[in-house]
Amino acid sequence: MPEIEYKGQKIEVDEDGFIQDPSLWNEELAEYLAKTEGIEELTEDHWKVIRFLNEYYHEYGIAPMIRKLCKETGFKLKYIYELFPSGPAKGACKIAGLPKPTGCV
Amino acid sequence: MPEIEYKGQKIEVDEDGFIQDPSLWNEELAEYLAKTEGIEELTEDHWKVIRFLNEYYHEYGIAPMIRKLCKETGFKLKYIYELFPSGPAKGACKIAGLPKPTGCV
Amino acid sequence: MADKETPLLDELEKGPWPSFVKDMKRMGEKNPAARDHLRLLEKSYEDKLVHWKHGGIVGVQGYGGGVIGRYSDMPEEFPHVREFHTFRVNQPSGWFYTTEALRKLCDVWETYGSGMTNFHGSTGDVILLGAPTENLQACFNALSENGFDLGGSGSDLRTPSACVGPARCEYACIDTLDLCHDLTMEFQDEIHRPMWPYKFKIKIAGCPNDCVAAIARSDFSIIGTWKDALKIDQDAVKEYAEAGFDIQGLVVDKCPTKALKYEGGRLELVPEDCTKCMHCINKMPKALRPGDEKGAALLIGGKATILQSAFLSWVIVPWMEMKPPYDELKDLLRRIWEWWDENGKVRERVGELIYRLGMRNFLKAVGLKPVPQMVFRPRANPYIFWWPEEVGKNG
Amino acid sequence: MADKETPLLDELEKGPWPSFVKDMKRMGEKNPAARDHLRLLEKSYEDKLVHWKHGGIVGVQGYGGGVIGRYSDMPEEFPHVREFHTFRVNQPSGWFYTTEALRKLCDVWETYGSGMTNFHGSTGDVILLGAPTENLQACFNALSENGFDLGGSGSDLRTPSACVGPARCEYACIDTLDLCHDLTMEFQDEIHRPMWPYKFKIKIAGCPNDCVAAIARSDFSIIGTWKDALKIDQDAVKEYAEAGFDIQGLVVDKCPTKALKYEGGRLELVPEDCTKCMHCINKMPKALRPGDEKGAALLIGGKATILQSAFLSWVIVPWMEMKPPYDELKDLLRRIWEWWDENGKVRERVGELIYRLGMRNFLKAVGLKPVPQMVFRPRANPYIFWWPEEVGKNG
Amino acid sequence: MAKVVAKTDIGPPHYSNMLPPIVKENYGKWAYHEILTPGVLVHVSENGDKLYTVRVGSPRLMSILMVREICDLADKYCDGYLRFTSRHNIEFLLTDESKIEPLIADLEKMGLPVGGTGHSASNIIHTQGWLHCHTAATDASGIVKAIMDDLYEYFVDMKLPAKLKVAVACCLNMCGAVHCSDIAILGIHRTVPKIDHERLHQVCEIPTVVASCPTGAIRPDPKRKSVKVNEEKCMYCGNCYTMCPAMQIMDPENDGVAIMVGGKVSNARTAPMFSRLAIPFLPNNPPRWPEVVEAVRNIVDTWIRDAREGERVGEWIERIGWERFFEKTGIPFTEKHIDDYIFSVPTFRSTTQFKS
Amino acid sequence: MAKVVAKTDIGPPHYSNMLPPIVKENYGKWAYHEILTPGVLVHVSENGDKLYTVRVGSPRLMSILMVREICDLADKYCDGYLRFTSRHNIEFLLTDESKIEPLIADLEKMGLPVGGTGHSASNIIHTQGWLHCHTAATDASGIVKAIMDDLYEYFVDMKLPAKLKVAVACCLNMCGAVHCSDIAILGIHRTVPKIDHERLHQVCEIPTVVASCPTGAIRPDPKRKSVKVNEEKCMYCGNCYTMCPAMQIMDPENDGVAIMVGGKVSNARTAPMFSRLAIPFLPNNPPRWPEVVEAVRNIVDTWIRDAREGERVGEWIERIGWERFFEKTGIPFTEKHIDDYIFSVPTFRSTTQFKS
Ligand code: SRM
Ligand code: SRM
Ligand code: SRM
Ligand code: SRM
Ligand code: SF4
Ligand code: SF4
Ligand code: SF4
Ligand code: SF4
Ligand code: SF4
Ligand code: SF4
Ligand code: SF4
Ligand code: SF4
Repeated sequence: MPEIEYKGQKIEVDEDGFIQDPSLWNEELAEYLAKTEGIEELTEDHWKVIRFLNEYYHEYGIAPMIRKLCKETGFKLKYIYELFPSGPAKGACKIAGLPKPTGCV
Repeated sequence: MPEIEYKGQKIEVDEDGFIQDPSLWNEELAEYLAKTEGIEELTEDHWKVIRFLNEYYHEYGIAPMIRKLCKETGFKLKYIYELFPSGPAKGACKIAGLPKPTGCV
Repeated sequence: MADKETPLLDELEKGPWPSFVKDMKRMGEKNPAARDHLRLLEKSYEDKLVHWKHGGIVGVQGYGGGVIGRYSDMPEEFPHVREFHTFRVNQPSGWFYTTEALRKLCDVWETYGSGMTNFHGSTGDVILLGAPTENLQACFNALSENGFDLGGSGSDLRTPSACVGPARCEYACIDTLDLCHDLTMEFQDEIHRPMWPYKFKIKIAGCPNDCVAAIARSDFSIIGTWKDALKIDQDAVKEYAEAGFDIQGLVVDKCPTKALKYEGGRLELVPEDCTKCMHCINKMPKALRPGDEKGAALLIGGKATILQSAFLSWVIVPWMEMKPPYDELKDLLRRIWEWWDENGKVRERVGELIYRLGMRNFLKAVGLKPVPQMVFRPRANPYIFWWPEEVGKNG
Repeated sequence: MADKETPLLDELEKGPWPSFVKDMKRMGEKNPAARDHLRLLEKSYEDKLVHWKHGGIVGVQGYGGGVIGRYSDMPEEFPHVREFHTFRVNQPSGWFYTTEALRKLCDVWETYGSGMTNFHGSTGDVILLGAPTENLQACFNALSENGFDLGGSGSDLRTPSACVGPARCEYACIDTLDLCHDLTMEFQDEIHRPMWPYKFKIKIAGCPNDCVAAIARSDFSIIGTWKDALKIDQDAVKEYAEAGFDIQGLVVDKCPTKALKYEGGRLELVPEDCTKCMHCINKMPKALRPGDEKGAALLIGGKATILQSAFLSWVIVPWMEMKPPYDELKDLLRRIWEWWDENGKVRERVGELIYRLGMRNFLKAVGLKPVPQMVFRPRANPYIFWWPEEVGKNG
Repeated sequence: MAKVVAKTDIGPPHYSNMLPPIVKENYGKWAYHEILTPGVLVHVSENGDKLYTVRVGSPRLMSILMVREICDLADKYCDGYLRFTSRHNIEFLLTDESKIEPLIADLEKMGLPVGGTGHSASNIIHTQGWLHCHTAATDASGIVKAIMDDLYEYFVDMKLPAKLKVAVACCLNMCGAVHCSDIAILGIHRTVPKIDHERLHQVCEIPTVVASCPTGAIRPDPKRKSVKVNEEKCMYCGNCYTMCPAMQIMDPENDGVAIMVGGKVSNARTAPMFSRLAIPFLPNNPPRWPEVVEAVRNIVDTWIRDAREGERVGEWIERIGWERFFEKTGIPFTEKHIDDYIFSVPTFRSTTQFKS
Repeated sequence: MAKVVAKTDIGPPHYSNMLPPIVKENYGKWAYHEILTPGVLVHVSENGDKLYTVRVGSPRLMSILMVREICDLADKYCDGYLRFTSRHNIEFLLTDESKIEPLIADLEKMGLPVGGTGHSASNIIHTQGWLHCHTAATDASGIVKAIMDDLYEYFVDMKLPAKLKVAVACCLNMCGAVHCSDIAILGIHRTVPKIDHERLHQVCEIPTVVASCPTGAIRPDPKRKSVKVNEEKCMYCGNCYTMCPAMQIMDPENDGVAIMVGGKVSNARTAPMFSRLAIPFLPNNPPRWPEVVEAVRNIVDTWIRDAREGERVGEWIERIGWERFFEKTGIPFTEKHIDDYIFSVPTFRSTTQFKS
């Protein structure tokens, strides 16, 4: 299992860079993960997405559907791709510390 | 709505003699109701059936299925008809203070 | 009876079909219950609403079924139908009667009931319509004295019924009347003392024409059929042809499996293609007959629409010999009931239980061998279950 | 490549059908990933077990799909397939290519990937099999520079595909290639940025022969058909007859609706009985042709077995004209997606949603008029829903 | 309550005591039959004996007065034997061909029609309705009388393309053969049950009520010790009412009748088939339900015009296609015709084969 | 990660740039076609132009080396144009009839078969299998090779009763046309998933896993922060594994192959039909799956012997009846053939019409 070094702490991630233990997630780690997705700085709009994802996940145990994400953040999907070029699943969910999305590819 | 007079108290029953408020049921009332079904005296075996029905109803909110009744009391259905000539539904359930059985006739 | 009492129903005295209103009026003149019955019906016609209360549970000693309780919701206005329970009286096999027997029934019902009847209810019983609670036991006693017994109601075995069969039909492959009577007698307890999750109906048809609608209306359908080739009398075929009957168009072309050929005045069968649908026999009864190896197909699950849709019965035994004492059949029935009673939910018909738990569990429990005749076609999905003993240890 | 490396797979070099093993070996000599790929497959043949890890989520900037992530579970032993992701490259309509275009694809894949491909995947894309994560973006850039784009994957619109249609088929009732390209271009966003409950597939067949298996494999099937009578050239019919072709047996008798008659050397159609099945046209392409009033039937719901059984698509629009810019069609698609996206659960295909919520809700929401062509037959149950506005106040 | 308890479990009279001698003698030995005239059959046995049957239409709902009159006729012409059919007709069983005419003449006097054989409309299989049942959404006997008055000519003659089996059931319980009849008339509700919350917990088992709902529309409402209904999921089947009097489903304004067509039971030619929805709703219009009578007549007339010799209603429709059925009868097709229950998907047309 | 971001959403190349001139000129104007020899079609346009197509079997899984070789041939014979079919065959498009023979000779040298038209067995529609997928219960390419080696004669000739469409899918996801093919080979699991309880809550969404199970066999196990499986309800579909890597479904000892038959897609004659279970299980026996090859061959042989001209496998079976199919092929019928999923009831034989 690969690891990332972050603030001296070793954190297990999978090959795709998703952290393996969601409980280790925090906002600073998010900033670190963002860099792995090519995002230099997390703006307020980024945070809006990340927080919504993280909170939704902790409330319902699942990632929200994209329609929900767009509705709740008020962002068009295109804009979310601008914020997270690798998209909501690979990009935003990873940064928000959610388990890796599965299912239909 | 018909009524029966029992120990000076008026208790609502329907046309078939089922009491309308199950919470009014008690063992003495059961003895009274038994008479309306042509049972002069309630033996221990009668009580076994009546108590099982009443307890089952209070636990699950429904009358047990006949198979269950036979299994739990250890009585054959024929014997239950000997105890309650009008049968488990019309006879025993009424005496045990259950709501009138509905459904398929 | 006052003329203006039932103005709406009076309209139904008109027209060529026999009028139940006329008849009820006649009865009403002799019996106040019959009169109130008609008046109450008039009230329903006015209100477009039924005027019977929900439910009713009445009966006779020793039985859990056979009487349907019914109370009017307007007892003050219609006092004679305040209590108006019906008897389901078990008909003789095939609905044959002597007038003597029928007159006895009438006499009993004149004494204890409204005088109104149904010949017959759709399960097959004689329905005696409307008696007060206090008359029930006496009426039953009188029926019993006159040789009649009650049929089923509630969660029990319902009165079996059968087509006219060998009594008057050349197509009968089994003795429907004897089988019906035999099962009825064997299962008196099951008919009279409800003990199952729900009702269970048996209907017996002598051949695939199914003149009792067994396949549609019974949980367990016994339908006569045959195994070998149907029989053709070529001389009689010629007679049909000479009489101008269109054998090719009305018979051969309509055979569902194209098992027939009509050539050179001869009607030829490819026996292994025939699915015994009866069509050709029906059309040419003088020339064609079922084969010699007669028996019955057994089907399960037929019922009306509540809850999981209507089911037509489906084949579980493609062929069983049907000879007294019918032990193989009775054993099978008992195994089915045992499984259903053990596993069924309240008000779950046996067909619905099979749907829920799967045929594999049913067949295994009752010990039937799976055969392709059980299905129109095999499963289209790959969702196959395996018994633990069929597969090696996981990993 | 060492001879003993893949003894099991070597068996697949034998036999007349072209051997992928031979081909992979050749490629393996040039590309270590292709070699490890074959070795890993050999390992699976030994173990009877897949040696890819679950899942994988990789991609290129700006897209949510088009690349399938894949990692070997034995990265040490097979280092060159440690990361082995596939591209789904959107094929040109009808799978037509110039060799120039194909060679470009090969060149890109030589540079960035394993050199192994599928022409094509079963949705229709070119599949480029196996590239490491670090090459993905560069590979995509190169594809894009060479005029290729990615197809769909994930919960999005999957790459539409179409039969050869008017490009080489006399039966085509619609311009499958143009329609396929037009829809693909119109819905680039829907293809590249998953946003729905699950995948959605569109397939386009030029006529009811359905040479892309649209009805079985697409949520939305567009199948060309016609409205008026098919066309018969009686002279050509004669030619078939003269050539000894059995018109009665192979054509007329097999018409599912018996809409044809062959008498006196003429083939006659009862137009209102024809259900446009194509059979007669298929058998006599020189004599019969679809009618003039051409368009398409639209069907919804087709899919494989997960979860609620496989569905074949069913008719929702019996006939729509198919002319650019296809606005009516596009509007309908958008309304369907809107309803599905709003109501669907995670991983619920549109057909399953319609099953769950009922056609009435679907038709109302997307504004389609119910017509009998939508069903084989009407409901057999009486469980009819009524909209509140259709009934008076309760009581 | 009567004190003398009767003998129980004696079962029905043995059929053999009910059979006329000719039947006993030829039991299982019938060779063939013919229909002599509408309603009159002859069965010929292997040894040449002939049994004549006169089939007579009956309202099924009969007083003992009428039953006795029928017995009088059976005594006069049939040595005291008779039977009823599985469709509730009366059958007089004669051995003497010459008695057929006089019997028919007597029946005519009584107003009883002879017919129902071969390609005719037999008696309507029906149920209790307002006459005796508690869940009826319509009446049965009245509709039956109105329809049979209208179809009378087809009972007493054999001029239909095939047999015509009509059924009536007065509620969704379908106590009859409504689900498999050529034409079926079915009482339906169209509004959500009204819950009597006060009474419910006293007279009903809440788990049973919840379980009774086929669509899962009923949920417990513990606060009220009652249940609540999700109105969008309710399709008014009335099954909760069957289980619980406090779930009142009757609604005079909105109850009425649906018409289904194309069912059959016999295995001849096609496998048995369900009846399918033709008309989702017609109003309850007692005493003669003119809309229902007219609708049935329209279907019958269209069938007569269009069917081929020997085609039952369902076979005719399957041949021409349901799209043509709706066209030819002029009955509008609506979303209500499209199944949305458990087995819906296989009824959706998953082919481009259809008639435009 | 590469820094230059590509142009997105350009879509596929426009097809018109890929069409040979003769196709462009006769686009939508084709009049009829003929099959000249197996694998060789001619399409004639309204103005008399002729387009020859040579159809070539392909393993689908191809290296760029092979693709380039094919391009070489297309350059040599077809002015640099070619296409692939919906069943993954290669089609060379020629205008010059005289080039057909030399092309075929070159193809022969390369070991590529010409055929797949008309009444032949075309290429097998298949999927990834062990080659690239993570849920595979069997391989695809290997089985395909083994079967096509065996059915080779039917690809290069047109001696079958009708078209034969075979499909392979390596797991229940059925990425192919397994559910509607004349003969379909399907990878199946047969044991309950093994749960990695440690990992599950870290890498999977529990509600999603629970919801993924079609039979409701999965329940949350809050104590372990995991799930549990009701083994009796599990039918090994693997859908939970798709949603969650901690639900390991692969089982080398028990995974294998099922065979389904009788599906079709076209609307010709019959409506499209699903394939249906013929053989519930055959073992995974790489590299050549002899049991599977033999089973397919047996079905094909029986069909050839018994079918009438023009009858697809499913049409043949529907004519003779499934009872005869099992008899004639000698395949045992078991309880596993009887559906027990959502739409089971309509598949049960509700008629006495069957062959004994
Ligand atoms: C009397 C009779 C109708 C008639 O006029 O002929 C009848 C009358 C009733 N039926 Fe029935 N059923 C009658 C034959 C049928 C049949 C036909 C048959 O048996 O051939 C069916 C369809 C076949 C079947 O069993 O599915 C039938 C299917 C039902 C059902 C729905 C069962 C289902 O699973 O779909 C119910 C509802 C229930 O059981 O609660 C029902 C319930 C009832 C009840 C008891 C009403 C109720 O909700 O509790 C009716 C009592 C009416 C009354 O007050 O007299 N009745 N019922 C028939 C019995 C007469 C007899 O014994 O001969
Ligand atoms: C590559 C391809 C198979 C092939 O070798 O041709 C494929 C491969 C996969 N399919 Fe598929 N499907 C492919 C066409 C299909 C088709 C056929 C079609 O599109 O015409 C189907 C049946 C039609 C349908 O959509 O229902 C199909 C039905 C599925 C399903 C089941 C969906 C269902 O609702 O029943 C899954 C499961 C899922 O979505 O999680 C699935 C999932 C998958 C996954 C992503 C595996 C998974 O569990 O996540 C496979 C990735 C394999 C890999 O590692 O490369 N694939 N999949 C096909 C796509 C190539 C392309 O883009 O051209
Ligand atoms: C008397 C009766 C049996 C009984 O035990 O009571 C009976 C008697 C005969 N039936 Fe029947 N059937 C009787 C109800 C039925 C039913 C059940 C029903 O209607 O509810 C059916 C199934 C109905 C359905 O399919 O929906 C039925 C389907 C048949 C058929 C098949 C018709 C078809 O082609 O679909 C035949 C064969 C024929 O008539 O050609 C048949 C043939 C016969 C024959 C000719 C048998 C014979 O050789 O004696 C009898 C005289 C028929 C006639 O009326 O022309 N009988 N027959 C029933 C008379 C009912 C009535 O009063 O109308
Ligand atoms: C090239 C291709 C279309 C494409 O865009 O790639 C194609 C081309 C033709 N098809 Fe097809 N069909 C093609 C896949 C299909 C499919 C899809 C599939 O196989 O997955 C089907 C539906 C299969 C099914 O029903 O399961 C299909 C069902 C037909 C039929 C109907 C056959 C039937 O009777 O059931 C015809 C008519 C006929 O052949 O008589 C047909 C007829 C034709 C004709 C004759 C049309 C024409 O006039 O050009 C073409 C040559 C047929 C031949 O091979 O003899 N084509 N055809 C596909 C070749 C696939 C291959 O390489 O084998
Ligand atoms: S079911 Fe057969 S045996 Fe019975 S009466 Fe009808 S035709 Fe005769
Ligand atoms: S009984 Fe039916 S299937 Fe058999 S030959 Fe006669 S018509 Fe055909
Ligand atoms: S679907 Fe029709 S139009 Fe398209 S290639 Fe096939 S036969 Fe031609
Ligand atoms: S297209 Fe099909 S339905 Fe129409 S006439 Fe031809 S064969 Fe018959
Ligand atoms: S159909 Fe309904 S209303 Fe009529 S008798 Fe049966 S249960 Fe009662
Ligand atoms: S009427 Fe039927 S659907 Fe409506 S709540 Fe009652 S049981 Fe449920
Ligand atoms: S069928 Fe299954 S194993 Fe094969 S490619 Fe599709 S998802 Fe993967
Ligand atoms: S394999 Fe399928 S049936 Fe079994 S638990 Fe997983 S999802 Fe459920």
